[in-house]
Amino acid sequence: MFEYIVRKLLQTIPTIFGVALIIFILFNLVGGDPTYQMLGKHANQKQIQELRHEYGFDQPKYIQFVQYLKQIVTFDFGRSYATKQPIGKMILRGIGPSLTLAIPAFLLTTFLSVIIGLFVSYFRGTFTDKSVVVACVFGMSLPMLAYILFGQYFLAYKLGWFPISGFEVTFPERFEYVMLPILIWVSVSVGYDVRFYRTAILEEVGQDYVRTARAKGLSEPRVFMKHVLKNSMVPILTNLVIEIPMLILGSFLLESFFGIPGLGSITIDAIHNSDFPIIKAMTTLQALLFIFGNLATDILYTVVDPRVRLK
Amino acid sequence: MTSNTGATTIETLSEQAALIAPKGRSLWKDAYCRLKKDRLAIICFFIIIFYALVALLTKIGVFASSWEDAVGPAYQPPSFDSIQLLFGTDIFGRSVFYKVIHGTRIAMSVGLVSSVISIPIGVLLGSMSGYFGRWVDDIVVWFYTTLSSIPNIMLLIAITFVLGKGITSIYIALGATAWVGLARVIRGEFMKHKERDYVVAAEGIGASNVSRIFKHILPNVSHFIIINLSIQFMAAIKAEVILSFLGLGVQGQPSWGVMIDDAKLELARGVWWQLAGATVAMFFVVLAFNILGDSLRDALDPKIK
Amino acid sequence: MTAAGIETNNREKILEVQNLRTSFFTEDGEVRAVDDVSFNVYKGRTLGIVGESGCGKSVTSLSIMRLIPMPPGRIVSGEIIYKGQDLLKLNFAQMRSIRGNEISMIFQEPMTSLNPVFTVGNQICEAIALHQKLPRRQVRDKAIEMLQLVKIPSPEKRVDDYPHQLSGGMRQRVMIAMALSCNPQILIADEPSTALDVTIQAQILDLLKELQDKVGMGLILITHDLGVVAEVADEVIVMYAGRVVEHGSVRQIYSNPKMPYTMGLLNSIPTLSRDPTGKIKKKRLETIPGIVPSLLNLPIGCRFQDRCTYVVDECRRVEPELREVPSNKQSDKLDMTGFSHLIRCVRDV
Amino acid sequence: MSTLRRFTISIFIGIFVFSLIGICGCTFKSKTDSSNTLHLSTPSKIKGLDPIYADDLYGGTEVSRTYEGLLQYHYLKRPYTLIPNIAESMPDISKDGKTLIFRLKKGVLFQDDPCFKATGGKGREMLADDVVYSFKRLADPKLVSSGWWIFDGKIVGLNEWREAASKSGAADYSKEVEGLKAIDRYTIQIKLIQRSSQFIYALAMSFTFVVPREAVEQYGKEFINHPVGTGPFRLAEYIPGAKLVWVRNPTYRNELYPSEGAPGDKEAGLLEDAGKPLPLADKLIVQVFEESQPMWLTFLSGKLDLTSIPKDSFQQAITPAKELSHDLQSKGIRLIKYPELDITHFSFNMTDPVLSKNKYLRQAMSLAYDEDQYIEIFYNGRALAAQGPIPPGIAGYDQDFKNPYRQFDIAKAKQLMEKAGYPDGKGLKPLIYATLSDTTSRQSTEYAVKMFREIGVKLKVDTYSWPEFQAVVKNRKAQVYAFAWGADYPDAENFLQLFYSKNVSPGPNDSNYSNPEFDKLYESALTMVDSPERTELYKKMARIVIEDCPWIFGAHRMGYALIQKRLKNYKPHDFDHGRAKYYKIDVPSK
Repeated sequence: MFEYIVRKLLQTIPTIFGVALIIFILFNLVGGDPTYQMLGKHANQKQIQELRHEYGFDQPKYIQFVQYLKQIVTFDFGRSYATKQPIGKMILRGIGPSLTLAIPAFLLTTFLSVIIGLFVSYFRGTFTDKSVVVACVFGMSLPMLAYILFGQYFLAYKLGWFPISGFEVTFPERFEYVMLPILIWVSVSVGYDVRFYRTAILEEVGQDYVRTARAKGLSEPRVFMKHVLKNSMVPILTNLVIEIPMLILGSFLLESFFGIPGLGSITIDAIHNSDFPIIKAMTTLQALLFIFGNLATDILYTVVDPRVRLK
Repeated sequence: MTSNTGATTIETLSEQAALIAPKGRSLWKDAYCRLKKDRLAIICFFIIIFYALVALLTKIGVFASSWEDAVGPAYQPPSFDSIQLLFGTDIFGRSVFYKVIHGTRIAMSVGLVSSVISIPIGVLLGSMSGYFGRWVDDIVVWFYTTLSSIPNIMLLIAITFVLGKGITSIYIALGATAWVGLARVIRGEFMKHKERDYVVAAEGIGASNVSRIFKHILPNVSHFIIINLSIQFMAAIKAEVILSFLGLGVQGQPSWGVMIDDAKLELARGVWWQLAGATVAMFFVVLAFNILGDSLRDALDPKIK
Repeated sequence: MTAAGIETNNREKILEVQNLRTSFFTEDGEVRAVDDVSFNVYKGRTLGIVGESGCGKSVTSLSIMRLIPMPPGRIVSGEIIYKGQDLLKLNFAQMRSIRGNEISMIFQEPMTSLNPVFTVGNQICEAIALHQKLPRRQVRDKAIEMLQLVKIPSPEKRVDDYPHQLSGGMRQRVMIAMALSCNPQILIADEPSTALDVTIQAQILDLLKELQDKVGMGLILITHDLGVVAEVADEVIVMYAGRVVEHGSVRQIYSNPKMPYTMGLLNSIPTLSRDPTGKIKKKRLETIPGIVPSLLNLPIGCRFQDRCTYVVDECRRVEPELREVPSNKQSDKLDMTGFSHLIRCVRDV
Repeated sequence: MSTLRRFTISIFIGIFVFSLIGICGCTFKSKTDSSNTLHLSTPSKIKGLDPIYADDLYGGTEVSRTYEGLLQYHYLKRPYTLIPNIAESMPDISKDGKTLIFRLKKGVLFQDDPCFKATGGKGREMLADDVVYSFKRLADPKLVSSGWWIFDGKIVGLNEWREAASKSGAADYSKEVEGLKAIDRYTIQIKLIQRSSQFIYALAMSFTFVVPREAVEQYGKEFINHPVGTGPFRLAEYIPGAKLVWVRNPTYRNELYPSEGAPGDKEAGLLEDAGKPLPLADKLIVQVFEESQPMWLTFLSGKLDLTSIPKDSFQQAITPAKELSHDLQSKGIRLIKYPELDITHFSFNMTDPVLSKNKYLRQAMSLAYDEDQYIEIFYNGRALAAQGPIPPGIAGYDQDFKNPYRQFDIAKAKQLMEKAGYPDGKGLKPLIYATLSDTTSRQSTEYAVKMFREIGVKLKVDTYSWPEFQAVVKNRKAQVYAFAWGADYPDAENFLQLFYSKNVSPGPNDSNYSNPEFDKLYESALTMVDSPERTELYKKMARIVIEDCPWIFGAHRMGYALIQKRLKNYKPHDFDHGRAKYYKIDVPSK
């Protein structure tokens, strides 16, 4: 197991290098020049020289790339152009609120979609199956922005069930503020997951071992919960990995509309202000998360399915 | 037990077999028959055709070409007294109904062109890496793993930074990032099919690599392309909304994303029709693609008979 | 038409299937997979059900276990009497207490019939724990004991193996162990050896026979292989297109088959017989012309008419009833098994 | 289906959890806060709380809650007049106007903070050295402050100090600067290179607020998030990007509410708390709203005491309420409108070959742009069409002057197009028009495109994010672009400097206008004190610019604020960001 992990980690290096290269090319060579924004209304030529020197914009590109690689390794992305705050600290501050929103939403979505997936696969072909699938498709077809606008206006303002916006750091109140965003996130993503898991489970239901389990006298729920579920864990895990990057970035709409100072809203500001260090940091963070997420899933596969050997 | 002479039995056998067994149907004809029975899929198919028609006609300029002219006072609520005012008016008094129709054209063109870009790339790279394997496979896999580990939104933003704002850069941005899913599927299928007997047999009779890929294997995996097309189309339409929210969307002409982005300022003051118009229009076509994609997958997937 | 089923033999009748009808309701219409099948199962005796694939033998077994997927399938009518109860009237909970406990079943494909992600022991213990209230420790011992019973080497180690670590034969033995773990009254074996190669096939069949003598359960053996039936079964039913076409003891069916379809089947078995000079006689294989009629549009009259060489006009008019073969020969009388010999053919015998 | 019982139960668990979230959401009762707490909002993320980086309106507002400068604006008097803040009195200015001497108030303490190790965490007294240190810090090249322009080339020896610092790589704060000296513990002497009547305004801007050296050195990089000032409030809680909570600074000096104001203030009840010690409110909760819908809904639900539409986004956001709707008035919500010292405008890039030489084209476009309709759509009629570069409310504004090129007249515009050589726009390549990508800018662009199309002028629209937009304008890559300018101090010079040829891009003169005659008048006005002659000069300069049309003058926006019933003493003010100390919560009427 251990050498497998080491080998896999070594394999991630070319991917990380590839990601860094693409991000660098896209953002550095091409992005806008932040000097004017940083100097405000009254810039003059001399100040611009000083600034370019200070931030190293005047260095040749490949040195900047090496610096960027160093940043990835040391995880110190320097300072944001707009707020002059050290980015590492900003990320640490942003992770808390982001995960307060993302983790419960992610767990609830997965829990619900697996349960509904099982329920629908049990009733496959019947009216409930068709109606649940169509309902899921309904849920998927609306853009997230529409959900947010309507949700905030009706649920938060008109009915007053939830706070309209804002965030609280202390523990109990914190969840009040993320309640509505979680509700919106879940109702948007449950649809997609249910359909995905339904196909995965239906794939398993037709297998012979299910018939054997029934022949043993097991009740339907037990057959589904124990036998079918464990077998469909592999496709379920694959889907979860794809959603990991969404954990942080996927909620940038929710964060900016509900005033949650998470990584998503930091990224949005960075995009609006062409604040490249933050965009680079966030994209790199996302990419690393995705790569290690993949690694974790490969290992989890062996736990879930003994046939999978760590070759 | 009388047994007639060997020779005759064979002929009668094949004749009878021909009579009784259902005519051999290709995957596509079989899928077509199955789809014909699925009423829901038919409805969705016609919805998509209707949207495509509207998009085409607006392109030619048959309707909604005058979306820019003011038809009434600003923010007039929907009323039935004229077709233009069906969905009310926006901040400049322009007809929201015309803007929705114009948005259809944008959405369908975004979906179509980005698919036209991404599908050939996906098929080409997928088939090459699946078929040839070894270093070709490693490069392609490295490329698309790298590309897919960068969050999609950031990639779209970066590319639109590079190409400047506007619809062409959306086409290219979506096209350049959407081929990954198809490439992965096609690669998997090619790896499976290249060892299949019919391919080895084709090699036996001297078929070259290229013909094996395109003449033999590709037709057997082409149903994945259709399934992916429906997903890709839908994803493109939704991506356009996010891009417009970030200000990187279509410039100078109305699209659903732009209308929804406008709505974020208007809903608070009770102007709901622009948001409702765009969302409803988008909802039906995305719904249609979803359902059609599903029934296509069920109809075309040989396993689920 | 009820089977005669005279209790002439000295065995106790444990299962009685009467006029079982199971059909599948597809868009194209009702497919009567099992059409008015009746038979009995006796303690310690083996009933062989033979027929080409698609003749309804597996559907019959699944109907007994009530494992027919609903929709589209449904048991239309008939009775399955077991210990005085009609299994078709039981509710789900009662039926579940019978499955695996009183009547259990093994399947054809050992490679896929075991759940790949659970250890073999876990799957056996599950059956035991479900039906018998035993403390955990004992459940595991019982499982190991069962593995020993089915002659799996070093069962203590094997119990923690995963299915993919065992060979086809081994897995079929595990299936048998699992099925017999709660010493059921009846074991239904649906083509248990078909997927295995010949040598393993023989071992599995001997094992079944041996266990039957030891445990005394009734065995229903479903196969398309006449050789297997001849070896293992006491009583045989030949099925064709959902109907029982011949029913009798092994000796009656093999030594003097009356139904043209059965005769056709018997003739198509490749036999390695040597001519007097010791050279292997090469005989041209005989085949039954044509194929099984589609259950959707069955011909009027006898279902075998298109392929039967003795076909007469009457065969095309009305489907013959299952009738008893008037046996005048002394040898039949002495048939120890006491089974009557029934056929569904108008041919005068 | 009894065997399904357990199975459906698990489904109900799922649905139950889902609705649990909904229900326990309603337990969230909108807690109305009855304590003496002010709920305010800010439309954009606060970049940090360090005075030298507070270059935007919102950063300045938050910084001025805890930091203070030598001078401040009188809260009520109009036109705006400077009064001492931590200075004891207005400065003594030498005859030649080049030397200013400030005496500090005694006993002004920094708020208590662990960084004051010498006094065991107790806030020490603020001295002249602190003022010198803070001004030098603004000049430190390493810190790259965007406020350096207010001292650049103005104080004797400071530029040289800055040069030395950037060459040696580190700023030496102990080195003496000729024009910036602490004569004794409470006196500061500033020597200017040349007389400037505008310099004094700089001492009321947030860039020059006084910071303690100990805090800067102890907190280093984190100083931006850990303010230590002498002001009325101290930072209690700071969730960057979401919320700031300020509480009363116990060691704040005894500052009183002004007892006299502008005419009409007494009747408006603005002098009720005259003489009361400041700050009147105990606590300030400032919530960040990036999108206007959540801000507006929070205000309507009563959990926000004051909302004003973001001024800094130069395209004023569309006002949520067309008119103050009836139910708002019934809740006692008041709408206050006030002219802002700013001007929106289109700029022509005067270095562009097509536009620079063709005055008629510029004048034609100016005539073709209907400002009144724009004001109606975008500001609900709440703005004043600008006739020239100088907004109303400061000396130099010409009350009854009508700019001949800003009276919407298509026919005249078409004639001018012919005179410009492009009848109906034929032969004129589409003009490159740069704009921002936010929603309001997109809508304003659509309006502009429609307007200029009438006279055949087509626009090629390129949208950019804010920094990119600035880069494009400063590098003179676009031909036409929309901009706005908010006054830094109440003096027409702040607007006229936008046409001074020495300020061309990348300086504030973004239209790169240069006219020697204008420059001569500008330089002579610079050294004059506020007097009728100078105002005459300002008007003359305005006339030159109006004739040359480097800009299409837009509008002087009317800021507007909606105030809940419980908030008292609110008076709009263009510069004094620290005005929260004057607000009062009328608790009983909650």
